[in-house]
Amino acid sequence: MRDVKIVAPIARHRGAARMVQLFSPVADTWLRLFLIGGLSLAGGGTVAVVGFARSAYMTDTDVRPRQPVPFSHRHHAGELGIDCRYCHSNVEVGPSAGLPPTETCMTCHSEIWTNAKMLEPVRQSLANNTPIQWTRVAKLPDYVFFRHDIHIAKGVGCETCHGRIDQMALTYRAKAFTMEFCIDCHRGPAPHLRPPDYITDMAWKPTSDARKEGEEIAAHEGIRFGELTHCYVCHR
Amino acid sequence: MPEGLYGALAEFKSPEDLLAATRKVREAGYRNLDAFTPFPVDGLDRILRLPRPTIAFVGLAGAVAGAGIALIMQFYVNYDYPLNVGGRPIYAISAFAVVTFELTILFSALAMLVGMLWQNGLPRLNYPVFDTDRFHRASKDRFFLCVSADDAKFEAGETLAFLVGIGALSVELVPG
Amino acid sequence: MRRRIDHQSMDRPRVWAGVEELSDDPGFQAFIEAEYPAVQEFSKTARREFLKLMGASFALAGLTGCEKSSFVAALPYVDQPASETIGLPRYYATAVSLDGYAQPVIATTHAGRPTKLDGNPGHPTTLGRSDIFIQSAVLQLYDPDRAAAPMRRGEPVSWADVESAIGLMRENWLADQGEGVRLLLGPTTSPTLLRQIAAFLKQFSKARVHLHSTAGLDARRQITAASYGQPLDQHYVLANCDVVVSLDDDFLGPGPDQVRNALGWSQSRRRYSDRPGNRLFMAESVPSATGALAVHRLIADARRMPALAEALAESVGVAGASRPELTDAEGRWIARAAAACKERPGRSLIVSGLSGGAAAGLWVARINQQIGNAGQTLKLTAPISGPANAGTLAELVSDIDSGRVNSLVIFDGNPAYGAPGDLGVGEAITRVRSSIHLGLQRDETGALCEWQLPLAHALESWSDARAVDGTATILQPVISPFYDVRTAHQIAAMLLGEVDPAADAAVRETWRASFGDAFDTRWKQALHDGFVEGAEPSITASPASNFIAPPGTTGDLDIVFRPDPTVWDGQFANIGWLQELPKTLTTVTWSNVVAVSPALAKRLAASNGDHVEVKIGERRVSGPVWIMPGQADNTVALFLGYGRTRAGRVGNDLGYNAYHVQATADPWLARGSLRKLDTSEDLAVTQLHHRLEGFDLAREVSPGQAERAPSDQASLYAPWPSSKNAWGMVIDLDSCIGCNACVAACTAENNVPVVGADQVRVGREMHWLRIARYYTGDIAEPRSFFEPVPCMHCEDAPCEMGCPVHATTHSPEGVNQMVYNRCIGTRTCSSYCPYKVRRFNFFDYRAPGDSSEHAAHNPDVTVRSRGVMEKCTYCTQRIEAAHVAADKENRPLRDGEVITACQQACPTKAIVFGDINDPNSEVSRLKRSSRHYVLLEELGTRPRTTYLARWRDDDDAESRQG
Amino acid sequence: MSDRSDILPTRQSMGRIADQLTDIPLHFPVERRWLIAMMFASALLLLLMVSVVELFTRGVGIWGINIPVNWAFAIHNYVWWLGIGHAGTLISALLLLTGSEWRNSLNRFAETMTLFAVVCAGIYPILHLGRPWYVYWMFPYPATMGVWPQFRSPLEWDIWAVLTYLTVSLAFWYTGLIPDLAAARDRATRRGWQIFFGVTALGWRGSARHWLRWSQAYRLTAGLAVPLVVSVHSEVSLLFAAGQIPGWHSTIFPPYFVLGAAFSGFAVVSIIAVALRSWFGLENLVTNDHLDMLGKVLLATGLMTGYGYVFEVFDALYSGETHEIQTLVDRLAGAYAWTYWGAVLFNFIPLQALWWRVVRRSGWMLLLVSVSVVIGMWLERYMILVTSLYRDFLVSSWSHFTPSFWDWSTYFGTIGLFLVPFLIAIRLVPMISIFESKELLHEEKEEKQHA
Repeated sequence: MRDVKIVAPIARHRGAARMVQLFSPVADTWLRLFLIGGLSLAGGGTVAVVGFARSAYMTDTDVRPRQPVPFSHRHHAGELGIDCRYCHSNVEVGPSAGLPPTETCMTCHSEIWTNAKMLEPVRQSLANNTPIQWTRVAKLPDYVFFRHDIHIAKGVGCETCHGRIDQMALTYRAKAFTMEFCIDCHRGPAPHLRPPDYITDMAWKPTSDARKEGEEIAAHEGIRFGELTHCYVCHR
Repeated sequence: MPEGLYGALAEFKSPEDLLAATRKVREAGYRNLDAFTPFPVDGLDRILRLPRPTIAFVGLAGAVAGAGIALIMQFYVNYDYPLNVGGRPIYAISAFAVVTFELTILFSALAMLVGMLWQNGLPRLNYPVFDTDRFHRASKDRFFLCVSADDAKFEAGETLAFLVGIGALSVELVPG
Repeated sequence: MRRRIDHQSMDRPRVWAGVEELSDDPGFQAFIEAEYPAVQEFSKTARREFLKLMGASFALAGLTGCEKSSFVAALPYVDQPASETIGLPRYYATAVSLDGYAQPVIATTHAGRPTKLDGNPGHPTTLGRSDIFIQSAVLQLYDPDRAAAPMRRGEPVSWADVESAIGLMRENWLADQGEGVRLLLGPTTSPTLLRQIAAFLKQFSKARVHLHSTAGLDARRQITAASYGQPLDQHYVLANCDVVVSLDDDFLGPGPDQVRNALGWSQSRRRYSDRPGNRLFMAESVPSATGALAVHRLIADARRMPALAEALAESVGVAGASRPELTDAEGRWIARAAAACKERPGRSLIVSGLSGGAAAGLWVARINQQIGNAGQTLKLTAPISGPANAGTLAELVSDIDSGRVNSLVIFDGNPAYGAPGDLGVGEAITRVRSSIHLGLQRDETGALCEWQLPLAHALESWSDARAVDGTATILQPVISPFYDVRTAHQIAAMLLGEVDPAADAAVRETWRASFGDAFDTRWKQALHDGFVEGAEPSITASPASNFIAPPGTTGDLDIVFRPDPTVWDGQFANIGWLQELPKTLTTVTWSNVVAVSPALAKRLAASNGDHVEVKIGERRVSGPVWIMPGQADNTVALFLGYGRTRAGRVGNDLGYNAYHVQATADPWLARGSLRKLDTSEDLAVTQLHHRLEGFDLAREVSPGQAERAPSDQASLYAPWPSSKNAWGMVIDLDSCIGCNACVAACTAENNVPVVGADQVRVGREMHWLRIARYYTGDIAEPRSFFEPVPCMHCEDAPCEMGCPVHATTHSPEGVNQMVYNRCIGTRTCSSYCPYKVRRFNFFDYRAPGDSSEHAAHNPDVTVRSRGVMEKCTYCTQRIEAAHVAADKENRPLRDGEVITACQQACPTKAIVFGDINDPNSEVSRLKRSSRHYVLLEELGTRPRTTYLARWRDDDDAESRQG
Repeated sequence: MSDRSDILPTRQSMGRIADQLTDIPLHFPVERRWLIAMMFASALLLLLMVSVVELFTRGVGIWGINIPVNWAFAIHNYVWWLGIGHAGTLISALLLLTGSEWRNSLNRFAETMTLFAVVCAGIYPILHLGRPWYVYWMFPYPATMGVWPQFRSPLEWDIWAVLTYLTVSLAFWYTGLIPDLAAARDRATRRGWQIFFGVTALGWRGSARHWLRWSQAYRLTAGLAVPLVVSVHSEVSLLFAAGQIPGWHSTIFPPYFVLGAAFSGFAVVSIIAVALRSWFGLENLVTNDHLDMLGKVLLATGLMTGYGYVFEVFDALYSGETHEIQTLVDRLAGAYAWTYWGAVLFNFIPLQALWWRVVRRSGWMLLLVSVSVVIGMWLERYMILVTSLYRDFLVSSWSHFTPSFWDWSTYFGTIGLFLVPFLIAIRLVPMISIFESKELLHEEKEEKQHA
């Protein structure tokens, strides 16, 4: 009475009946791979972007820009032991450390290496009264108002931000000047402080307990703890 | 278990037929059963003795995770860089309530969706039952009962005959 | 990383920092011009805008390479000046000038370029205070439309050409002792220039000098000449006054005397802590800032002033005065004023303005004599500005007309624009055979002259000038001229026959004579101090005894002329800061108006912005009408200074030229008629609504009023710990004269951009500090209030709570901080701000990249880009600089060590800023005052900026009831 | 319930419903009309793109905003779109939980509408920014700045709320869609459709086990979605209520906003219901009874919104606060009184026609009332924003607001942004839930049999 269809699995009528097995088993493997791949890519991408922002490429650390004169801090500050402040004479009195005027170079180089080819731009500068076009290495964005003088006065050494300048043949940015870098010290300056006599000392190491020693210096210098992390300290 | 066979598929006209048939199949001693219907059929789970789903717990876990992550996130960012915002407290719990609530729901809902798919073994594009001629109506207006080839009592010819006997519109074997 | 090193070679491609930069690239511009030839036809700004857009679309299309680098060039000095500290400002004392008077300043320079001018604190007349013209002079220095090189008939020439041409002229002049040679000068106080002119007249005995003043200086001198029988300068000693009666004299309004008068006024006003120190009676036809402060303000048409003066004279018993017919209101006012004056003999002062003319001036002189004010509150000196015995402009024109002039030298004046229209000066100038014009700009007059010689700006010049009290200042250049310009003294020296005179030679010569042997030390001292001790000695003079009849009254309306409150006589038309300053009382910017009374507006059926035609005699001019609450019914005020055609890109073709209808015979008060035209315009106004609507935003207290219980400003939140200093500000509404000096100072200090009339029109002006101007009462007889509104720096700031990215937060010192570089521009803060003090960069409002005006920027303040919010920071750059200075010395900050720009400029010291944690600070003292109140205190925002209510006279309360 | 069994005509078979609904995407029936609509929508979308390029190139100054009215069209249309986007989830979730079967014919396109309305709303907070390229600063990520988002800000809440709402709505929509995608997959004959529906259906096979878990997940998500809907628009209202501006600073705002949102959303659902059923001949599924129910809901939410209006006035008067009263007066009689009275007129006057059954059951009449409500709610949001801001506390900051060309073009452009994906969606997915209709049909038939 009833019309029952019995369909044998082997004898299927491919043309007549509607098959809904649209995908091969491999398709599932691909789909899963795709899902896993997509998720890993998204996750990995996020991590990569966060990491990239801190990379040497983005922070411009470890790049030695070409300079008109291949000035070597290693030679002048390291081997000859000239104090930082001899050339960067503004560092204790003004916001900017100051690049040495050509005159400063010539105080020595009118006596020694007077004919060195390397120093031709310096002599040209003096002769033509045109500045030497250095490429700035330590640069902060326009909206950051950094002052060298107060940092020097409160016991932050040159080396803290600029690294071992005395070992750099060509100058490069040793520390990533990110806001994190600045704010880290502004939150807890103590471990980064040194006695005034060692401000320009590149090789200075805290004697025993950096934090304790720093706290003593901070107390002596009257550092305004807790007031150095609000925005207008650096941004105006 | 026979090689290359997934089970036997029987087609029924209505949910009621399916329910009645399922009952009979179980009475006949078949245990490894599944039904395929165009919409959820009330009572089928009881007859098939399906375990209670645990999606609710997945959702709860998601909710707890969402609330936790939201609170930890909001507390942490204010702990990490405490700034005076309009004289408001650093840990302004009432202000944190909104994001906490939103994330609770977000995590819970997503957990349930993912949990449901995961427990259902989806996505799974290729599946044996698709390899049958009549199954396309399972999403339209027919109600299918499948006896798995894994079932201890399964024997292709016998089972098919049994299914025909309890009123299936059609029966066929599903290749594995 | 290695590939980066190659990029540093000198010939590497330029690095783009932003899309905008692309538009500045010459290569890109050339490409665009080839592709779109029409671009070359665009105006400069339109072209820039187009290039910017093209740049952006190419950047979006990915056509341009994108490369990042933070490595920029660094240029050290070749030979660093010994005293230069890189990055720190240096200060120089010098002066700028207004109408020939010195306005002593301290110029702040950064890396050799002046960025800010402030009053010279040591100077006896200003005590370090300033006005809008001082504040804005620095922008005039950098005006890109200044004349850059000498020209002859529009063709550039060299100074050598000029000198040889002058040499030829001199030969001709020597032949006939300068017959036909005329010098035309604006008023000048410069001893050197006066000496040089005297020398010139000595050399060419038949040459003549003519004086041309635009802002009424000559008219004032005519009035004193008529009243005292000799031309004199009047000096008000307001500090000694208990009662002041003014007949249409806006002595606290803009002008060379504003700072001195404002200082004196506020000094006497603040004499007591429990009541106002003086009372002002003002009768005026056109509302003025001074009138807004009056206890008793009488509204009277300009033509009534002589009668009122005589009535007052009669009331105080001046012989010969008879009582003219007065209205009831006039009678009451006279009675009160007379009683008050008689009560305070020698401690009162009666003054009158230009619209009363000599008739009122004479009565006023007699009243002051009668009640003993002369010599006490009114000092007289010989005229401080010269040249003496000069002819008038009218005489010059008639001489030209009769062919008696063949050579004309115009010293820094613009008579072709700024002279009564009926004189026809411009046309006359073209008929002179050789004419020389000296000026900062190639203005309307310069364009008509054969020779146009560019002058150095005061800040680039060696010169000298005397302040309103006669104290001289030696002007020193604070920057070397960046155009090919000369000072007036150098050109005068050329006229005297010198070749290539040095910039400072003439000035040194003048002062060598007066300093004598101690020249070097005294010269140095004078430059350091910014002035040379010694005011003009006062003299006594008796009022004339004759009778001056008031001018007749024909015509239906009194038309008075006033210099514009911000661009003055038109000389500042090209200064964007001044154009955008809201004019006191109207808050109109970028235009002048025809001010009419509400009643007259009703008669004309005109509303604000409708054009009206003013007809005086046969001359007509049309401009937008402004309904001025409290203006006399039949008086119309026209404002000079607009309608310029050769002011420059900023100042051209704005407003109407009121000089056109000014009459030579009576330039300050005329009779005329008004006719409404069918056209109208949308005025760029910063405040649309002026009626106070019953709110207590600007408060008044009576001396007897019970002291208000100081509010504890309760908060639901636990207080945040304060650091050692907690900054706060108090603004004394009783002292505010609405002069805008604070706004101008803030603009200059904080790099506040100029947005232009169109942006002001849609409500996007950027001033961090606005002077709200309100009136209460009837629109015909309102009481006016000024209320400066900077950021309140609320402790429980609603704005900070709204920011999703921590771009605005609170400092431990209580400053509401706005960090531009963190701002993403949600504008939530502004929406939540109950005081609406935040300003948003809806567009990129920065000056074009090539604009010289960038040089005026304060390098210690970020120049804000498009899409960020900004607002008053309490001059945080000054706070932080002070902190650094104190911290380096390891000492706490002293009270008064941090001064905000607005506070520094305020001529009445109405703004006081300081540490509210220090109970002895000035600001703490004022916060304990019984007049202290908090704006919108009920909102619980706990502002750090608070106010002192204005005094309401008891007398005043009576009159209200009566 | 007598009309419950009437809600779907029972003289139709399940198979026919499945074919009818899957045929819409698979064999699109009204090609020409669709093309015309698509061209219109694309033109609007193009307008949006032009407006956005102009906006990003020049800045938000191209709009009419100023100080004090620095929030206007962007926030206004954001709230309007988001409000519209509330109906879908409400219908689906709330009515699912309350077992109102008439939802089954409406929920799919209502949810679809929700998604695209939320997308339209969602772009506004970005367009609105002065510096939209920094929008990512609103998310907590470990920045080299060391600075984090500010979680006390209603705007920050807003980002989370809208993203949550969008995600949960999408999840809910998709969960409900899976069985129907499977149905479409099984009907599809072209390979392209097969792959599209095959992948998107994730291999759904209607297993009883799957249905069991699915049902629980679906109902629980619905349970979450209801408070979510309420929270999201409450939170949007806090954007205003958290400020102290008179006319904003009010506790009535959250319920007022939620009800208004539902009101406008139901209006749009009604518009789409009427339009779709006439386009695709779905009278058998979207019956006059459905329209009747929609009409009733519209009337009810409308009256509740009206209560909000009354209470707002009462609140201002009762507060006795001068600024609040000033703002009230400005609303009723100020420069923008037309927005207030326009909102009252468009929202509540035509609405009263819905008291009549014949109006509710007439497609065209319901459509007209709904269009009026959508306009009315648009005016209401304009009113709430502009009349509060243009005159706030200090008289000296009072100003005006006039929308610019770009304000309008951006707004009309977002209608394109809504229509284009919606028109594509009706070609891609079944616009009425197939399995739920079948389920309902089956239950109705059962009931009839038993009765």
